[in-house]
Order: sequence, then structure tokens, then C-alpha cells
Amino acid sequence: MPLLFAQGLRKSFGETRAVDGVDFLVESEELVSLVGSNGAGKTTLVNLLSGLLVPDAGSIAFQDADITAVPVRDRIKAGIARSFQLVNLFDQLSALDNVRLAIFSRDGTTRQVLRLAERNRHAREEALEILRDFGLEDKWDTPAAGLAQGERKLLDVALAYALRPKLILLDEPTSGVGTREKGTIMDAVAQLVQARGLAAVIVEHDMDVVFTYSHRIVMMHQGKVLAEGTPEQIRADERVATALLGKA
Amino acid sequence: MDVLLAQLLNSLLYAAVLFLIAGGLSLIYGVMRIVNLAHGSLFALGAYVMAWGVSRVAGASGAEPAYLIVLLPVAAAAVGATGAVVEPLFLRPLYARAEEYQLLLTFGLLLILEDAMRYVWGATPLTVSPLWASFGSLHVLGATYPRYNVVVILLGLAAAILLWAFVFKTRFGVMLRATSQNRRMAAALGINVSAVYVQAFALGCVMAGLAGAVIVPIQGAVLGMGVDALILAFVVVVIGGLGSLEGALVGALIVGLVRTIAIQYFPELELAVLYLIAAVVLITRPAGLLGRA
Amino acid sequence: MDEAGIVLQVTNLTTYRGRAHVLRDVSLTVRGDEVVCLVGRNGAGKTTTMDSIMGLLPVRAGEIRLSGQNITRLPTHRRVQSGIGYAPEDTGVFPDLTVEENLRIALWLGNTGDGAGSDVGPAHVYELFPELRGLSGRRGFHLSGGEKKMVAIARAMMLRPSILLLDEAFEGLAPAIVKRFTEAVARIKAMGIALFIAESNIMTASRVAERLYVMDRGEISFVGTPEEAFADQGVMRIIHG
Amino acid sequence: MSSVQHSPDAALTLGTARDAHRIRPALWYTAALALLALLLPFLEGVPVIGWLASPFQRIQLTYGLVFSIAALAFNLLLGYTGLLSFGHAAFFGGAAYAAGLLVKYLHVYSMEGFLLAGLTSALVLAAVFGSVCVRYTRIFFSILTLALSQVLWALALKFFWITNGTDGLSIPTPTLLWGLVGTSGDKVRFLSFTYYYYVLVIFFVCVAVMGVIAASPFGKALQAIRDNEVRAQFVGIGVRRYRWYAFVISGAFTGVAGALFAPLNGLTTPDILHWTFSGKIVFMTVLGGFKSFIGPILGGIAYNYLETYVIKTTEYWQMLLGIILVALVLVMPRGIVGVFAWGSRREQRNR
Repeated sequence: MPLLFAQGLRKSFGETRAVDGVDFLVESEELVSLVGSNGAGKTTLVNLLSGLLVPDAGSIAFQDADITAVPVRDRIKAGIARSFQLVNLFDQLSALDNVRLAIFSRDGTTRQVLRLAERNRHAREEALEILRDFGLEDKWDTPAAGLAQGERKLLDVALAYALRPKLILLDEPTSGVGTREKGTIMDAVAQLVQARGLAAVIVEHDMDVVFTYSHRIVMMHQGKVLAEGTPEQIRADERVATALLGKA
Repeated sequence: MDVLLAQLLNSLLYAAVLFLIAGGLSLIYGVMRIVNLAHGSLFALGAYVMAWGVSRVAGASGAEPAYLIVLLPVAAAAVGATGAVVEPLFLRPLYARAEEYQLLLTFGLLLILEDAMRYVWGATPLTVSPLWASFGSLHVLGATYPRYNVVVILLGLAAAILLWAFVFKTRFGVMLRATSQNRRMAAALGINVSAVYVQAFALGCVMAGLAGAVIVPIQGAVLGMGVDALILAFVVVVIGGLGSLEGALVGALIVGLVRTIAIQYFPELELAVLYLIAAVVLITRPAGLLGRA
Repeated sequence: MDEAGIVLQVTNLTTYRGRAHVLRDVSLTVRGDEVVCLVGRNGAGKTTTMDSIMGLLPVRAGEIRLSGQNITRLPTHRRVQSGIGYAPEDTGVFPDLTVEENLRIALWLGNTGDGAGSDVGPAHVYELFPELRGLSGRRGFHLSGGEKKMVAIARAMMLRPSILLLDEAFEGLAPAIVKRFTEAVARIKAMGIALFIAESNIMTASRVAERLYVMDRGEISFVGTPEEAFADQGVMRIIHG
Repeated sequence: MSSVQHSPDAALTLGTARDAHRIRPALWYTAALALLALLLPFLEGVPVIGWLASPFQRIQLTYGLVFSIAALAFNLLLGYTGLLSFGHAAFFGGAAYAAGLLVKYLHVYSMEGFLLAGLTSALVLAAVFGSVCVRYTRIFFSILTLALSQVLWALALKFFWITNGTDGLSIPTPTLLWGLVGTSGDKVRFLSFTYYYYVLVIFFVCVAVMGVIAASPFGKALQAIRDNEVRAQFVGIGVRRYRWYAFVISGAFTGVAGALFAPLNGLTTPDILHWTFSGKIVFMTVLGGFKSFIGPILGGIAYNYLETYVIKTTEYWQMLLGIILVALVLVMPRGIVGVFAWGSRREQRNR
């Protein structure tokens, strides 16, 4: 049985059907890329899966439990974490505290009112280790607002990663980053995801990246799934090329 | 019957003044998203300018209705001019910053204005009740009611209509509404947003000043009247919906009525009831009765 | 318009959004008699380019000239008066104003005429979009997506601009309506207004534009005709992904 | 693409995490100041600082410490959770009134009784107000806290047969430590010595506890909510619930300050329930600097001196406070602490 299984998802904004009857599944330890042109509905789909939006119709099951209407907090507990296309960090907190907060929250220690955060050695070490994994160890005490754009994107992913999810949803982890940096980011992210055996859904435009790392590619167009398959199948698919070129 | 009529008129009187104050507060918020804590003090400023003007022109006693006509616009304009100075000087640097700073700054302005008025006009209340008396009384349905109070009610009504016409029927009104709905787009269509802001803020101040000027013959100019008025104006806009002029009107009528009833039947709870209404409205309809979420 | 017929000239534009460096040395020109498209994916920097030209975002470095006049430091409303009309991606139609009011604002405020503007008037606009007459009393809030796009373009034209900036003019429109809009673009051009259009779909862009600028990660990576663009491996890679 | 909008004060706050290091030496200053405060009553004869040790000055400092507790507590909401309350007078005044009513109706004269009553009433009030207010943020939160606190003020004013209206409730000198320290005849001696120490100890405890709360995982969670509500949700924090916790904790400590204030002032009037008193708490906090933990402490003490000495020199002290507040917002949003940080940075640069 798949790790995540969404059926018949629909979501409209006014008259636009952003997601229009999408079936979507992710197996354990699978890396799925979500591709498609602007307005294809990729981000909306991620928002539905992560709980930021509630679908108009359809259902989402995670590890066989229905989570369609489950609030964000409980989805995170169940093991779904996400990063954001437009960086979403705790700007005044240091990089270390950003990651540490995710760890505290995961372990339920944010309830500790009368214990110094600093005294939690485990959290500190784990957070530093995660920062190291993402190449941010030198910036541990820099407030998130003071990081460069590429570092902010990495920290955003690191926050989701620190929650130790079973499934991680990454919405354009390299958008808004210079050409040179994007390879580094994707390498770091893809390696960590695979090393931990996480399942991942990555919204990405860079087809080189997509073909390199994905087990499976789902192509969306105008709110619907247009094509789906292994990188080889997608590469060979006529419809994909035309949709990307915009002939449709 | 006559008591009831007097109560009703009292409610309307109160509502008329409140509408002017709260309408200005709401207008300013609607256009520039600033909650001006000094708004009540601007209302008080209008009262002081009016009281001072009347005593200057009329001397101690010989007040005549004509003074009202002459001095009302003067007092309102003086407060509007104050607003036209305050906005570019103090508020403009804050639009890009967190909302809290605006509250803090306008709270500072409140403190300054309150003492400035004390400095200029002293701690003893200024009264111009002869002006009020000079209007005489009205006899309706066997009841006697001060004619001046009726004038204020009509003035409030006229202000509401004028304001409505101004906002919805004039060229400036269209630009004002456009700016309040989408500041960037307004600029991209050639609207000088800074100019609109100054004018909107000054207009809000004019309304507050007018309210202050018009209330003076009835209750005089007293220290602290501004702070009390601010809280009541908050109650009004919270009930009606912050940023909505119709809301300010509805809110003012509700508050006017509730207050009159409360004073009559359970005076201890007069203020508490009003604050509670505001709290209940905020909880059940966060955007107010006529506001949009 | 200066001698070379250039209406809009952008030189080495650098813009940040907050701390994010979005535009890197962007240079482009639009002549008075052409339609130019800025092509790129979401997040490539197209809207930032538009916002910078309009003065809605502060520019760190570079220069913007309109009909030869340096407008880099002018406030937005002054730029509009010098002859730019803008229809943003979200259309910016005022929701509580009627269509007529939306259009009238532009008529009051547009090009002051000291520059070389166009002399289009309401008659031209209604000729282009006759359905606007029927919508004049409707509030912006109650318009459909296509109607909003129409109002946004019509409103920008009411400013009597020498150049129109359209951000994602055809996005989210049904194919039939896209055709209607591409035809409208040709007719606007025929009225003597230059057009600069940000577009993410290269096929649509190539249908309306004589020249394309392809943008990727805040940089202009290609300039040329649509045919040249299709022949260019680099462009195709960027568009593909 | 509508990128994340950075409000320009993000740039102002860039220093926060870094300042933590720089302030390490400040720990020594703090210890020295604490020691000075402890020894103060015995330094009356010392030449340079003797004037500071006079009974009058010690009473002033006591007021300052009480305000500091309130400002610190308030800042748990403003600085740490990002909520600007204009209703903290309710908890301060509510606790003071609880002490006053205890005297009036139950004839209790024990300071611990006052503290217990004050703390309890503030807790209950904050729990109730909080459950309503934390549904909102920003301007609506401010207005709602203001409106609710005004209910209390209106009640205190109008139910004069219970509260004595504007005359207020008088609070006699209490016994301390469950009666171990009785009421002595000399009120000045009591306030400037015995009560001074009593307040000082409670002040230290409150600072320590609030300091730990601010640096605890819970405190970090509050800061996360302040910085980015949506992301806080997406690391699994129950945003509204945590705001409520913060509101209650903040209210409770403010209540402690109010209970300590009651016997110091000897009288509780509706003034300390009015929203302008809430405004004063806001002022103290901003004066000291709400972007740091110790700012409100400095602010509370500085405010009291300001009020005491400015009132003496001018009738128009409100105007002065207003001018200071406007200046703070426009040019010095980080308050007194910001000035120190700026000074030390200059010093470093000069070296």
C-alpha cells in the first residue's frame, strides 16, 4: 500500500480550478517530482497535502489513515513535513534556533517552560548536525533574516527535515536562487532525503535536476495530471514536451 | 411619551457627535490602515479652539447663534491643519514598519496633545453655554427640548450625507476609495498616494474637530474629554466595522441608544455595557457588523 | 520618442526584494512601433522587472528612460504621467469600484501630454472591448477573470500612454479568449502604442511579439526574434526546465 | 511573484542573536548592579552614591522595580510573542484591587495574602481575557485588550460602594512573611528598608523565572510564533494555545507587580486600571527596549525616575513622555538598550 494516497482532489479559487480531480500517490522512500508549467496546480496540490488548504472534494490517506480534514499539527505528528517556495523562516531567530525549534516541537519539549533551551544538549547537537548536513554550520548564530537567499532556501528545507518526517514536501527548493547555487542545493537535498530513506515530493522546474534524482515524475497541466512515469517514460512522452512548450 | 421623545433625541444627539468622531477614525483607518490613538485628542482640540474662539469673539456673555456658523468651520479647519502637519511629519515614516509602531507613535501624540491643550488653555474647563442657551427651546408634542441639540442632530445628519456624497460621488472620493483598496495600483494609475494620504488624514481630523466644536456649547471643553471620546469611538468602529463609514453610522446609533438607555436604567454599568458590546461583536463578528472580513 | 524611436530603455537594472537579489543587470529596449515580450518561468523576475519600471520597487542600480527622459528616480504617479500604462498580473481592478469608475480614474490622471503620448481615447478603448459598455455599472469584485483582464488593459489605455506594460496578460484565460486578446494586442499596436508584455508561455509570446527577451533567474539570457529563440538550444532548455 | 516582504525593522533586529554574545560582559555589570542594590540601604554615608541610598531614593527604586516586573511581564507578550496589549492595566490594577478588597472585606493584612490574591485574580482575569483576545493579532488584539480592560475600569469607577470609586481603596502597611515581620510604626522606614528588600527579592525571583521562560524551548516557540505564524504551525506548534499560555503567564507576573504596588502606594485608584496606565507599561517597555530581555527592567526603573523628577520640574510631564515616545519610535526603536548596544559597537569600531 502506498505511503500517501490522494484521490479525486479538487480545489477552486473563484472560477479557476487550481486542482481539478487529481489522484496522487507516493510510495515509501520514493522521490517523486511534480512538474508542469505556471499555474498547473503544483503548489496548490502541495498545499492540500500539507494541510494549508482544505480540498473542495476528494480524500487524502496517509499510512492508511484518512487525513483529509486533519489539522496541520496532526499531519506533522503523523510524519508529513514541508518547505515553502517563498522562504518561510523565523527571521529573528538564529539558524540554530530555527532548526532547534523544529526539534523541540517534534519532541514535545516546547512545553518546557522552566528549562533553558541551551541545557538540552541533544537538541543542540542534533541541530548543529543538521546544519552541518546542509552546509550551514558556519552560520549557526546568524539570524535567518541575515542569511543569503540560497542559505535561506536550505534552512527552510532543514526545518522540515529536522521534524524527521516520513514524507517531505518540497515546494521549489531552488527557486529564487542564482544558477550556480541551485545545483548545490538540489544535491544536498536529494542526498539527505535518500540517505534517510524519506519519501519526497519535489516541485521543480529544472528538468535536468528532475531527471537526475526522481524515481517517478508527475506532470501536471491546468489542474490535472497530464502524464506520469519514470524519467525515461516522461522524456519520451510527446504530450509532456508540448505542454511544457505551451502548445496545448 | 415626552420623556421617551427626549431620550430618543438625546440618543440621536449623542450618535451624531460619535459618528463624526468615529467616522473620521474609520476613514483614516480605511485609507491608510492606521489606528490613530490621538484621534480623541484632535476632537478635544476642536472643542478647545471653538470654546476659545467663542469667548474671544463674544466675550463673557453675549453669545449669538451667528457665532456658531462663523466659528465651526474655523475650529474644524484648525484641527484639519494640525492633521495635515502630523501625517507627513510623524506617520509617513512608519507606513513600512510594523503596525505596533503606529500605535506607539500615535499614543505619544495623544500624550503631547493632551498636555499642549492644558498648557494653552489651562486646567479649568472652558464653557460657552450662553451660546447653547441663545438657541432657545423647541416645543414638540408637549415636550420641551433645547433647540441647539436639534441643530447638532441635523448637523450630524448633514455631515453624514455630505460625507457620503463626497466619498461616493466626487472625483476625489473615487481616488480615495481606489487608494484604500489597492495602494500600489492607485499609484500605477497616476494617483499621488502621498497627497491622498495627507488629504484623507486631514479630512478625518476635520470631522473630529467639527465634533469637538459642535459639542462645546453643550458640555464645554474639558481635559480628558479626548481620551474618553477615543474609547467610545473605538467601541463604535468595532461594532460597525473598522474602516467602514456606514459602519460608523450604525455603530454610533447603537452606542447612542444603548448609552441613553443605560444612563436611564443602570447608570453604574453604562460604560461597562458599551465595552462588553464591543467585545461581544469582536468575538462573534470580528470585522464588525458592516465590515468585510 | 527619441531619434532611434526607442520608447523604453532599461540599462543594467539591479533590484532586490527584501534581501533577495532578484534582478541582475537587466537591460532592454522597446521601440515605439513594436511589441516586445519578456519570457521566463514563474519567479524568473518578470514581475520584478515590471515593478521596477513602474517605480513600485526601489531600484538598486541602473537606469530607466522613457522617451529619452530619465525616470529612474521619479515616483510612480509621475512615471504614469510621462506615458506608461500598466496592467499587473492580478489586474489590480479595484473591487469596490464600478467598471466605469475604474476606467474614469485613468482618464482623469493619465499622460499629461507634455511627453509624446498616444491620442487614444475612450472611443478607441470601447471599440477594442465593446463588452465593457455593458459592464460599466458592475463592481470589480463581481467580474470574471477575463473581464478583469479586459478592464485592466482598457484602464491602462485610458491613460493615453506611449507604452503599455502588461504582466501575464493571457494567463488563466480560455484558449478562445487568449485569441481575442492577442488580436487586441495587434490593434493596440496599430493605434501607435508600444507594448511590453511579460509572458511565461513562449508560444503565446511568439504569436504576439516581434522580439523576445528571455529571462532566467533575474538575468536576460537571450534577445531575438521568436524564430531565433526556437532555434536556440539555451532558450529551449530554459523554457523546458 | 510576490516575494516575502521584509519589514525594514527586520534589519533593526538583525543584531538580536549576535548581541547575546556581546552582552556577556553585561552579565558582570548586572551582577555588580544587583550587589549594589542589595547593599544600598547601608551605603547612605558613602560620598558619591550616598544620595542614591537615601530612604526617599530607595522608595523610588522600589517603585521602579515594581514597574520593571510589570514591563518584563508585558514584554513576554510584546517582544517575545509579538502581541501589543493595551490592557495590561487590568492585571496590574486588578491585582492591586484584589489586595485592597482583601483588606476591606476580609481584614487580611498579610503581604503574602495580597500576593496570593493578586496573583490569583490576575491569573483568572488573564485566562478569561486571553481566551478571547488571542483569537486576534495585531491591531484587533490591541483594541480588544483595551476594551476588556476598560470594562474593569468602568466597574471600579462606578461600583463605588465596593471600590470607593475615584477615592480608591486604602491599603495599610502589611505584615510580611506570614506575620514574622510585623508592621512597625515608621512607614518610611518600613517601605525604604524592609519592604525594599522584600520587593528586591521578589524582583530577582521574577527576573530569573521570566528569564528562564524566555530562554526555554517554550520561549523559543513564542518567538517563532512572533516571527512567522504560518511556519510555526508547520513545525507543529499550536499557535493559538501558545499565545494563550503567553498571555496568562504575562498577566500573572503583571499581577504580582500590581500586588507589590498596592502597599507601596498605600492606595489603589481606578487610575491603575485605566487604559492610559496600560499605555504607561507600554511606554516603559519601549523606553527600555522591547527587543531585548533586560530592556524593560531598565525601562521600568527609568520611567519611574522620569515621572518623579519630571513631574517635579514641570506640570507638563505627559507632554515630555509623549515627545520621548515619539522620538523613540522614530529614531531609537530599540530604546535604552539600543543606545548601549550602539555605544559599544562604536567603541569596538574605534578600537
